[in-house]
Amino acid sequence: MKRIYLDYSATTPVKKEILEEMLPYFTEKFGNPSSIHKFGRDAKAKVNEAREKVAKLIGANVNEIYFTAGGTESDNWALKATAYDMRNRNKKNHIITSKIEHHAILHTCEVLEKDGFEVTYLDVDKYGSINLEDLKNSIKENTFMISIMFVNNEIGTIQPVKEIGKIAKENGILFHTDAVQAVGNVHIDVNDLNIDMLSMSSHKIYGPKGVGALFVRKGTRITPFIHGGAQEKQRRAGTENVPSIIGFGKAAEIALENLDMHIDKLTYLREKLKDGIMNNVSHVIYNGHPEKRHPGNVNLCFQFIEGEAMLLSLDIVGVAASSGSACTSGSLDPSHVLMALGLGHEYTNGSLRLTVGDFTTEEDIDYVLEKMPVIIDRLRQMSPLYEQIEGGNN
Amino acid sequence: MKRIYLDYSATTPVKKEILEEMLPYFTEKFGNPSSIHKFGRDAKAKVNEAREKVAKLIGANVNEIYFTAGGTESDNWALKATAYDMRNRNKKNHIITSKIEHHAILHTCEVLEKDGFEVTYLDVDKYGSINLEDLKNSIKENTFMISIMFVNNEIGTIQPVKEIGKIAKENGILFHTDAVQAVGNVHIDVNDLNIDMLSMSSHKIYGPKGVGALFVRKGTRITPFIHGGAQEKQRRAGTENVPSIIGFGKAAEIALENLDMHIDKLTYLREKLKDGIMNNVSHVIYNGHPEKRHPGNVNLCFQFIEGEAMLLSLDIVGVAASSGSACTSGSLDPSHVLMALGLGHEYTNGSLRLTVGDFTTEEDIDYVLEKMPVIIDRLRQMSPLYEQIEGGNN
Amino acid sequence: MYNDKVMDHFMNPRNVGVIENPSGVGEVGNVSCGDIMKIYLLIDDNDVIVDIKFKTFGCGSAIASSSIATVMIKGKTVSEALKLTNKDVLDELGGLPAVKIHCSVLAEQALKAAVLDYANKTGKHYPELDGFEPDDGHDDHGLVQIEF
Amino acid sequence: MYNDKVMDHFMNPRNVGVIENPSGVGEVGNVSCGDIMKIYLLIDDNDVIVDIKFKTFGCGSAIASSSIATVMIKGKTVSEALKLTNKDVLDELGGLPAVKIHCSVLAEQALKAAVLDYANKTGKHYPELDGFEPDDGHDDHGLVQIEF
Ligand SMILES: Cc1ncc(COP(=O)(O)O)c(C=O)c1O
Ligand SMILES: Cc1ncc(COP(=O)(O)O)c(C=O)c1O
Repeated sequence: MKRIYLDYSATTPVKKEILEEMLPYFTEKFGNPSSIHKFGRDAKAKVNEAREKVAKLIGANVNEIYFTAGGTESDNWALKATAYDMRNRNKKNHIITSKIEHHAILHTCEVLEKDGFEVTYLDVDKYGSINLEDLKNSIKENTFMISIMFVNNEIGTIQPVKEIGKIAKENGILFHTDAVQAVGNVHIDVNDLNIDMLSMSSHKIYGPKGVGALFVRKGTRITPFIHGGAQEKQRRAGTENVPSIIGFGKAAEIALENLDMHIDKLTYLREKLKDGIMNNVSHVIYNGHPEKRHPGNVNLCFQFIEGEAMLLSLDIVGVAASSGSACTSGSLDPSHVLMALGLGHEYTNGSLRLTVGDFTTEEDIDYVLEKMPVIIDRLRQMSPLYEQIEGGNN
Repeated sequence: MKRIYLDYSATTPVKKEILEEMLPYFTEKFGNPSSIHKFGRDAKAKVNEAREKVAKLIGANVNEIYFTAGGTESDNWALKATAYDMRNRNKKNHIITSKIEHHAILHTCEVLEKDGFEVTYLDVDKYGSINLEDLKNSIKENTFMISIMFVNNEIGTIQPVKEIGKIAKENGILFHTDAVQAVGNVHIDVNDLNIDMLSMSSHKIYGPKGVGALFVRKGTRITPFIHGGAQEKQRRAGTENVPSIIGFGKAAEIALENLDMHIDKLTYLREKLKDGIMNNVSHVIYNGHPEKRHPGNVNLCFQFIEGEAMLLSLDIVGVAASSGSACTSGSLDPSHVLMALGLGHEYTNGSLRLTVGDFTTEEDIDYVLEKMPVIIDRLRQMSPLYEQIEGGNN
Repeated sequence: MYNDKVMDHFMNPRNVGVIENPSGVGEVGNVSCGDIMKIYLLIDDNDVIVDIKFKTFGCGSAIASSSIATVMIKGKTVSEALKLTNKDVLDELGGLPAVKIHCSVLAEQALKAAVLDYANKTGKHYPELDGFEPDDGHDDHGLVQIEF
Repeated sequence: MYNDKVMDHFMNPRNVGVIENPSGVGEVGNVSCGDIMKIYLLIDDNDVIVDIKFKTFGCGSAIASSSIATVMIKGKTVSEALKLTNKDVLDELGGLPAVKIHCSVLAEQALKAAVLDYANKTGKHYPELDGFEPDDGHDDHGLVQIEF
């Protein structure tokens, strides 16, 4: 069976040319970059090449990029290291973030709260955007950081990052952004946007899993989160994941080269997918911002049916998707992001995320559009909720 | 030029059959293990297979293995998470470790000390072994953890782990061991040895870089160090590094199958290398324990010359080695391990570590033995220190 | 994740639908719990459940559990059927993932609600229902949260 | 790590050795610093350094710096030679890694020590040496620690 992958926001395949760049560094050129001998020097040189490529993708300087094991570690590092350092040195202990951050931010903030930090979780409007006045009003004497994600992973909404950066700068507050979903999908210039720290992850941009980076603006203090050897200018210990870093670098290079084409293609496919569903299925809502969104993200709530049942049904016909329903994750609560939009359970339980990517074709979309109404209808026919409104409303 | 790699303790090449296992998981089977669809389920199943293989290598249960980004993260996690949890819940705040731990342990301990924890750094004898009486005497009311490395990375000495485990158990203290250099090089059974937590790293056993694991005995409390998604039973957040985890699993499987052969082969080559040098070069000492040592580790101190100069000279003839000299690392102090052995600067500055591995051949050793005396002699001829003793002593 | 039997009952659920003039109807769960099951019973004079239909709003496990439960119930007397536990449903399905166990409770509860409806209509008494509260939620979900 | 010129001077150091009856000898550094350089000077009546030899205990940079410094010194008058700074050595080598910069100081210091010896023996005075303390360590190492 042909398998159609519409879950590019969960992870992406590694592109062939990226894997090829990595391969020699597993077997022949396997040195430890800290070693003085040729194996080590070769590895070190390639790691720094990769660093340059990653820096370029976000308009940063090569010295401002620190490699990590992924987006989650970058988020943990940026928040925790800064928090304790700020409290120790400046007696500041307040962070502003939003209700729709990734758990890498939210759970880190919860842990910090338990340890005496204060956290403000900003509300979002129905499109998932924070309100800039709210942000300004929440700034206090002891605020040391604003951490607002660039692009939301579920609903795709792009936050007003430039305005946030401006507010942060005017108030002398650090601005961190979780840009895991943004990098490679929107144009980013950390200088233009006044970003002080930015988290990224390779496996969302066709690079390998298990590697990411934290951008830290020159002059911004960052203490280590993982202690040990002197790697990454003594900021992040642990033998460098050389092949993966090289892959991440190549992925960044390709992402930059293709950015406009990538955005255009994804936007076209996304609109086709979204319109095709919205025009052929009733009782659906389209979540996130209509324009200011991830080019590949379609997030829908189907009434009367449950997300996991949709996922399974799609999987059976070869389509891979994602859902924010509670049942999908085995959690008690459905997606905190959908809840923050003000949606009731009758919507949030029926959520579906379809994300298109570089290998998605128009035929893939046609196929999904053909299957989707059938799947939705079958599940609705089984639903006691649909039964009630079927006569009058359909 | 033929390149001879004698730095297997720094990192190992990925074996072909290991890389082959990984490859499909970069490109076709690239799913995120947290995804419900087939791509995700396939990835998840393979991650758990790998977990079983890693568990088996150390005699653990599959549920006791948590994947991390490497040995350094495992060490940081084991120490920091336990330390804060113990202080909060049990008011215990004392750790016992040794002076010859890896920096992943030592620097973590220093950070904990700054935050009010008490750390005892045990001395070692001239072979690099801790003294068990010292250990017992250093236990206090508030001791919650003993963290002693299994095999030292510089001098190869194997600690009396079983006895340490027994002491820890008798005193109701957690026993963590940094087994990064031990795994795959010595027999390990965490139950027999009474180990509660054990750190490992894939890239030291012919698996890929950037992945490791922490063994945590069932029933031992471990709070997360990296917060975010629910991966690794909610203990370690971040999208699983699927291909690398699979590679680590395969590496563990191969290591277990070959363990006796591997030890025999390495021991043979090590002895040949060591004897060849000791018999042909004067003013050298052999560091570490004569028998209880890593099967592939030769650590020497050459008087009158400096380590980095040896490394460069060896590199020029194609031999990759390592040194604990201060100049190698650009650090002010030479290796803390060699210093802890009680060696003076006249020895520590001239240190050289040669580590043989699975791809080392007898011809490689012959070649090194041919080149080594020439290199040593050339450097000594340039040395003002050698000049002084040349006449009388040589 | 799910075994073949679960998937079969999810994809080809038995006894989906409505009974026009049912002997009893029961609905449990609510939308905020993530699943709702509605059962229609047709019970003959010998207290045998001669027909059963269901509709379920919920995940794959909820639908599969509903389906298999109706198969197990059909043809049994009411008292026999009331002996059905979520454990029986689980066993018959060949197991569910740990976080999904709660879905197997749904059918047991819905059946009881439908029988209660029947009992109320007919004035019968089933001691098995003593203490049963049809609106008891089943908030025994795990706490696993996954996101990417 | 090191450029070709540095590697050349490390592998083929110029002027290694000893001068039998030197005009002056200087040694700086000590083993705990990680490098020691000893310079032998032969100075003619016109104060020209007609021959220079060195021995160095130290890393690649220390040896290469020693070598290139002797090449730069040879043929100069003592006063000219004393103008040599570690910056000149660095430039002539085409640079060293940041953590190795301190190695280039060694030659400057050793030369001064050798000239001081010559001055002491001959009663000459070189104002360039005023304030020079031959035992000033050079503990300006970086703090990078690497280990695996
Ligand atoms: C917005 C966002 N932040 C952080 C992460 C975590 O990144 P990683 O999986 O590389 O740890 C993800 C994806 O998983 C994400 O979408
Ligand atoms: C004893 C020891 N512990 C910890 C580490 C760190 O492991 P990793 O490089 O995987 O972070 C190493 C090697 O670098 C080691 O030899």
